[in-house]
Amino acid sequence: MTDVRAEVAALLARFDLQTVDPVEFLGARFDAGLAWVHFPVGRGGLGRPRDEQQVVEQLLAEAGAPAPDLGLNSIGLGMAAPTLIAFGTPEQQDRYLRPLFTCEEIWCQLFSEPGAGSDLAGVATRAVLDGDTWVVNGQKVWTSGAQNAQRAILVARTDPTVVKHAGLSYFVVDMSDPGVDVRPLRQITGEAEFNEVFLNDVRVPDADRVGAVGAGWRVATTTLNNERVAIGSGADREAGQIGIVTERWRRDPSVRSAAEHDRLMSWWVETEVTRLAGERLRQQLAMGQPGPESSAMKLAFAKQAQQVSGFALELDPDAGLQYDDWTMVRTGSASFLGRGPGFRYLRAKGNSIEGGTSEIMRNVVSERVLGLPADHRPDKGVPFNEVAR
Amino acid sequence: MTDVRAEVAALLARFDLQTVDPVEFLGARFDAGLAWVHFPVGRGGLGRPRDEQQVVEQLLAEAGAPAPDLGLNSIGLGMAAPTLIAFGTPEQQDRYLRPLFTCEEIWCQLFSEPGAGSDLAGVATRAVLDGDTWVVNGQKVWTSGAQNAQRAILVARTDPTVVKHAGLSYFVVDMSDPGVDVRPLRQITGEAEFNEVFLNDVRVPDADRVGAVGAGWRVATTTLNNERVAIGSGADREAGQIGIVTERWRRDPSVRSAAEHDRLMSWWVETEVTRLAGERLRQQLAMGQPGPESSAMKLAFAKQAQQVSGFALELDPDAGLQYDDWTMVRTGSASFLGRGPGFRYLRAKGNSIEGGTSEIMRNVVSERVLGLPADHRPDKGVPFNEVAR
Amino acid sequence: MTDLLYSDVEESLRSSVRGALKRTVDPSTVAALYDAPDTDVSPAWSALAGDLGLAGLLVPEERGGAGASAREASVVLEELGRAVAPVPFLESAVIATTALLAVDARDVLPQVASGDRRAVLVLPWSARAGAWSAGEAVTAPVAGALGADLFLVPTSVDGTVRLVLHETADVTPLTSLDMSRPLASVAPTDEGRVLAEGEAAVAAVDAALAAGAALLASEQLGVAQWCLETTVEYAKTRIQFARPIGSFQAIKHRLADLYLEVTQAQAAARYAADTLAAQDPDAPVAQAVAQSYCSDVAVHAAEEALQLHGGIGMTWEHGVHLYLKRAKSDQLALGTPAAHRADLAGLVDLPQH
Amino acid sequence: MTDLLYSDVEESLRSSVRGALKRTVDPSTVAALYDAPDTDVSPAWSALAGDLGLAGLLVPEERGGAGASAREASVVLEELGRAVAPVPFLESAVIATTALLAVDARDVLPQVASGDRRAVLVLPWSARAGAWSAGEAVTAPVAGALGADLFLVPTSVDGTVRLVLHETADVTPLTSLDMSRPLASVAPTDEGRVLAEGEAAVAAVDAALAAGAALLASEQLGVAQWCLETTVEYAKTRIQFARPIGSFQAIKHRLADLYLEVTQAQAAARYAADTLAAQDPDAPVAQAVAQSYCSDVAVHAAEEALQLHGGIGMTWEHGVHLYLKRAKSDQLALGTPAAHRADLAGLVDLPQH
Repeated sequence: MTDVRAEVAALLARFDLQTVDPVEFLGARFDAGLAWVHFPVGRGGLGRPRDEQQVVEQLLAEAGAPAPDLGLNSIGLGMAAPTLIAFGTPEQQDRYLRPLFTCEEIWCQLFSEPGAGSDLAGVATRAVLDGDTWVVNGQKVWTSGAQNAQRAILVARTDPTVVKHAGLSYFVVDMSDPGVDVRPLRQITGEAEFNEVFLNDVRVPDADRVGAVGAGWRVATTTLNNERVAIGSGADREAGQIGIVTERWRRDPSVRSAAEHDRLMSWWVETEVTRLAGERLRQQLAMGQPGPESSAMKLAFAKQAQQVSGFALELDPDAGLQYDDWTMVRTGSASFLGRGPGFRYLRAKGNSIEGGTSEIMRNVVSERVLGLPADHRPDKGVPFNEVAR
Repeated sequence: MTDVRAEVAALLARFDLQTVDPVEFLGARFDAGLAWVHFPVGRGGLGRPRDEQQVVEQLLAEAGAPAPDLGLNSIGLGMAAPTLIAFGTPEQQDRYLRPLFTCEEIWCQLFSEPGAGSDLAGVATRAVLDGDTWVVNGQKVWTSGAQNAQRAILVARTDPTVVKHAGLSYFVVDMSDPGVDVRPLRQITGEAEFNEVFLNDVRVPDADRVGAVGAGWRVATTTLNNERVAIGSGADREAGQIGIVTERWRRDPSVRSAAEHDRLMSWWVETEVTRLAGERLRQQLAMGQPGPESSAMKLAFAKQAQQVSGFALELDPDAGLQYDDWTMVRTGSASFLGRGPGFRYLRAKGNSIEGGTSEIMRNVVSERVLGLPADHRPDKGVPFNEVAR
Repeated sequence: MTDLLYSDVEESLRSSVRGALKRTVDPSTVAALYDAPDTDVSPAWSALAGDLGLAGLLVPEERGGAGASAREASVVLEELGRAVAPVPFLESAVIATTALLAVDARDVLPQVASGDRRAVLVLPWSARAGAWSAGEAVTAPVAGALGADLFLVPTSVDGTVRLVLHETADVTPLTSLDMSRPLASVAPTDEGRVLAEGEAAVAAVDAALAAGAALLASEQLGVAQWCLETTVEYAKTRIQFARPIGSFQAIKHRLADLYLEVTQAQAAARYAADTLAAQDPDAPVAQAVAQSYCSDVAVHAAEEALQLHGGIGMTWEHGVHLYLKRAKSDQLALGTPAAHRADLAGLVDLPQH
Repeated sequence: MTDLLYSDVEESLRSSVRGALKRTVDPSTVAALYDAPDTDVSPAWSALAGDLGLAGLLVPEERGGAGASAREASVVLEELGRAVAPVPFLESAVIATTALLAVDARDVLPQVASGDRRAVLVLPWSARAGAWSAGEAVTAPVAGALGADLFLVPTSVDGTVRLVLHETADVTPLTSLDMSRPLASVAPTDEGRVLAEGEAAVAAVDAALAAGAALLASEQLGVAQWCLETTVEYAKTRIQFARPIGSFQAIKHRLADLYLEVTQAQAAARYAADTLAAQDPDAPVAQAVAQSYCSDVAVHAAEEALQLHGGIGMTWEHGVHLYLKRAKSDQLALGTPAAHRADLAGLVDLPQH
């Protein structure tokens, strides 16, 4: 039985970490099966239990080894890779996983559309087969990092005559296709962290379809479950927005007031119990798969980030009335705790929308955790092209 | 043109208020058209504008004249009377209004059923015509004052083969009918303020039907609109639960704490803005009819009564841990502000249920004030006897 | 109880203001201020101050104004809130004008009333009656200072407060959370002229801030109403899961709750305006109630508007962010809700200890 | 981070407790206590204290107990909360026992552990660690005093606190909001015996109250879980408008929010129990967090249960009122949420001023 510690040691022994090229090192790490130890041998893994990955990460971090850029390639590493390993063909896995892991190829996600936000299965972007190539037309939105991406995962409608969940397929798209038009989407913070992506006769070989024709919803669900887990990662006490407020409260008596004190303590308690609940959920899931319970955690994180960042402005009104910078800049990843208090307040508003709105999370909890009956869905059993939109 | 002031003066001149029998005085007041001045002449009114009633009430109160017992006969005075004047036959009005006003006949309401709470139109109590008499069978609940009542207003199903709203009719029931069985319904406070009423072959002459056969829903709606307005009556600043708390806070420094102070002030503000909003609504409606806007006021009153009465227990925990008396007693009317803090806390829980739950109030506001679409109703267009229950 | 409704005259004024704003302000103009703070928005103020004479709304006729009351001013502010209009009505025509009226500044009042000159009370925008301090050489962040030409500066010399009128000042723009109400730092550069001293100066400043707080509530009401109405309309037309999202009960109930809050805010704002107009002894209570309540309602309405618009609400191109920024800034302006509740506790004899 | 899950041993204990309660307590027995406080509920305590040995759960084996920890006690309390069980486990087997352990009262510990005698700490039920005062001749309202035969009374003589053990006392029943935890006034009638004096006495009382607060959170969790689960089941079966009310989205979303709260309360209660068991230095923070949070969650859960049951929830015959009364009383017991937040502020260095 392989010992991952020995594998890590062997990998590290081959390089001078002071001088090594990160791409070369990451390629070697992939080849050694230490990218994702629970993936199959030859596909970046060793077929080991998932929790051994933590050991690998820790040892490599301690050694100061180069790591993949989680900010730049979060979609690739967090969402595309597990989806490809679950549903991709051997050829797709061979072609895509290694450059994805070395970050030679950055990935983005083409799921949401202006008309398909919460109702993600309502995507209208069409893919029509022309010989052995799909021709894709439509408009996607909320695509972070599209301006840096070489590849995208796409959900498109391949059959509008069946019910909405059944007519979708899942593809890998080459972002250099001339039919791909990426436009920055400015947010209320002033930044453009996301993009709109217009797809005009984009051509996708059938070999880049992931999963069967019509199985796109099931494939996308795997992708999204990985997203929601990523959101609920561990944290120390007073992490996040509350830490910024408590640091200020301790440092600066001028912001203290009796009227705000009990509110501060209430938010402290809320944040702490959410941290504990997240930790408890991680302990429960340590051996298992992500489940709908994590949707409840996402609810809590969003609520606290929003309320506490708003409270922070009230603590220091003269600062809160000002803003750091409205200049439009394009960013490749989200920043929640950087910049000024106004930015944090505004950016936190997205926490209850992106990755599934809080309303959708409550539906998930009530139906899949509590077992309450589904609400009325007029499109149930109705072909997509006969449904009101 | 009649001057109501002169009419009141003439009425008062006929009696020695020190010695007069209340029933005799109220009968004379009815006959003088001063019961409800906006009712027709001969039916307790003078056909005058509704707002002149306030003048009458004020003059009579100043003179110390006997008044009808609003606690004992609230259903009769507040709900049955306006319904009879709107939908009753001349014979019904002649027979019922005068003894109702003098409180020689107390009324109660037989609307709600165990299976028809929020879904009030779902009543299952059946009325079947036998010659010129209806035979009524079923079970009603939440009937306050049934033990004291001579008459009841009843909604029963006369046709189960049509959609639920269309199959109802509205009746006046003689509570002395041997088929009427009144049983006290104990509440969480320990008291039995309401009753269950079992109807076993109760016989109601067709002459006591109010409105057409099948028009019961429309008639009942009139009754209920009058109930909701009655709930939102005027109040002074610091009236209700907040007044009990502020009185204590001012009197007793031992209950004060910085942590509770901002909460106290928040409730003070909430109560005050609700008072102002209620006053504004009354100014708007002074000439008009009660509308769905009053449902929003009911929401606010219930929320405040519940939160403030709960807060009151936290202010004085050693008192809050105790209760005044659990002995089961039957009462004829509601008491919200009397008795101890525990009673007030428990009784206030009913504020968001009785007279339409807060959930139903929110439906009313969203659909009838804001014009949002109705939710899915599987029983729409379906005969009552084919609907799942 | 005072009149909490709107008179025909008030409704007619509303209609004029709404019309003028429709012609001179649109969301894209307001949004442009974030990238280019010097975007020309003067047509709006010209239309209101000049054509409609609103600069002198609160100024008596004998001082060159319209001689109207806080009730009319509150209706103007509701409309300005609804449009997130970038005009200094609250700063100049309400707050500074109230101070000038308190000291009966006969020479400048006609100029201010005509709209020829714009006045500003030079205090941080977070100040409130009874809680401000005089005497900084540079004051920030001040609202309404950009473009002003009469600077009312509370100063303190040897413990005596003076209200000094300056005609020139270094005004440095600041980047504001709400660029439709741009903030600045202000340092007077001329010697100035004392308008009042001691108690009279303090009273003038307190009256100005109290009027501002009382009427800011109406601006907040306007913001909240726009957010509620816009969101209700969106919920009726936005389809997800083959239904308008406004048919989902959870959304309906939240909008019903928000309607209730807006209804309460409206009554509170009206009461604050009416008691201010009538110099009712209950005015300070009414102001504290209105500010503590309407501030939070406007923020809640804007936050719900953003959330229920979903992703589109997070975008620069949709107008809801302009309202969120105004609502949040207004919550901090002229005293936070908690500060007003603390004031209220003193007024209604509910001490903390 | 400590273990926030339940061990197999803990789950097995839960199952035994649940079984014993199922056999000996039902809602009608609990309801009967409101009309007849002397209703015989002794079978429940006999089953738990005697058959399962829970009276001595926290007592080391060498003192005649089971030698278990606060983690196991918390599981018992979850089940007691779920059943609103009228048994003095928290009062005698946790609070009084913790005090007796702190002073190592070797003679009476075996009697208490065996269930032969029941002990009570004679302080008002609202007391909390660091916030109680010794020395009243009559103490009220005291929980767990009815039926007790060992009275641990903190007294104060010339400023020195003593913990005195009395064996007889006048115990006068009080009418309680929660009759499943009957309160009384207590006046000792014998001379008593000093168990500890000065700092040791204060420390014993504080430890007892701290353990009570830490583990009350688990009782509150049990109450909240019963309310959530019962309401979810009701919502699945109660039909109005031809649909189960649990299919209405507004109700679904409220239950989802309540689920989240219960999940958070569970983590907080587990953490409080685990840190108490481990004598972790973070235990005081964990207790303050758990008490301030779980108190309100239990009340909220009971209030939502009542509201979503509609009229039936307001009736005496449905059990939900028993949980509401327990939840509200528990919120006031051993320190209110606001009091615990104030304590917490001191512990985590967030001063009020």
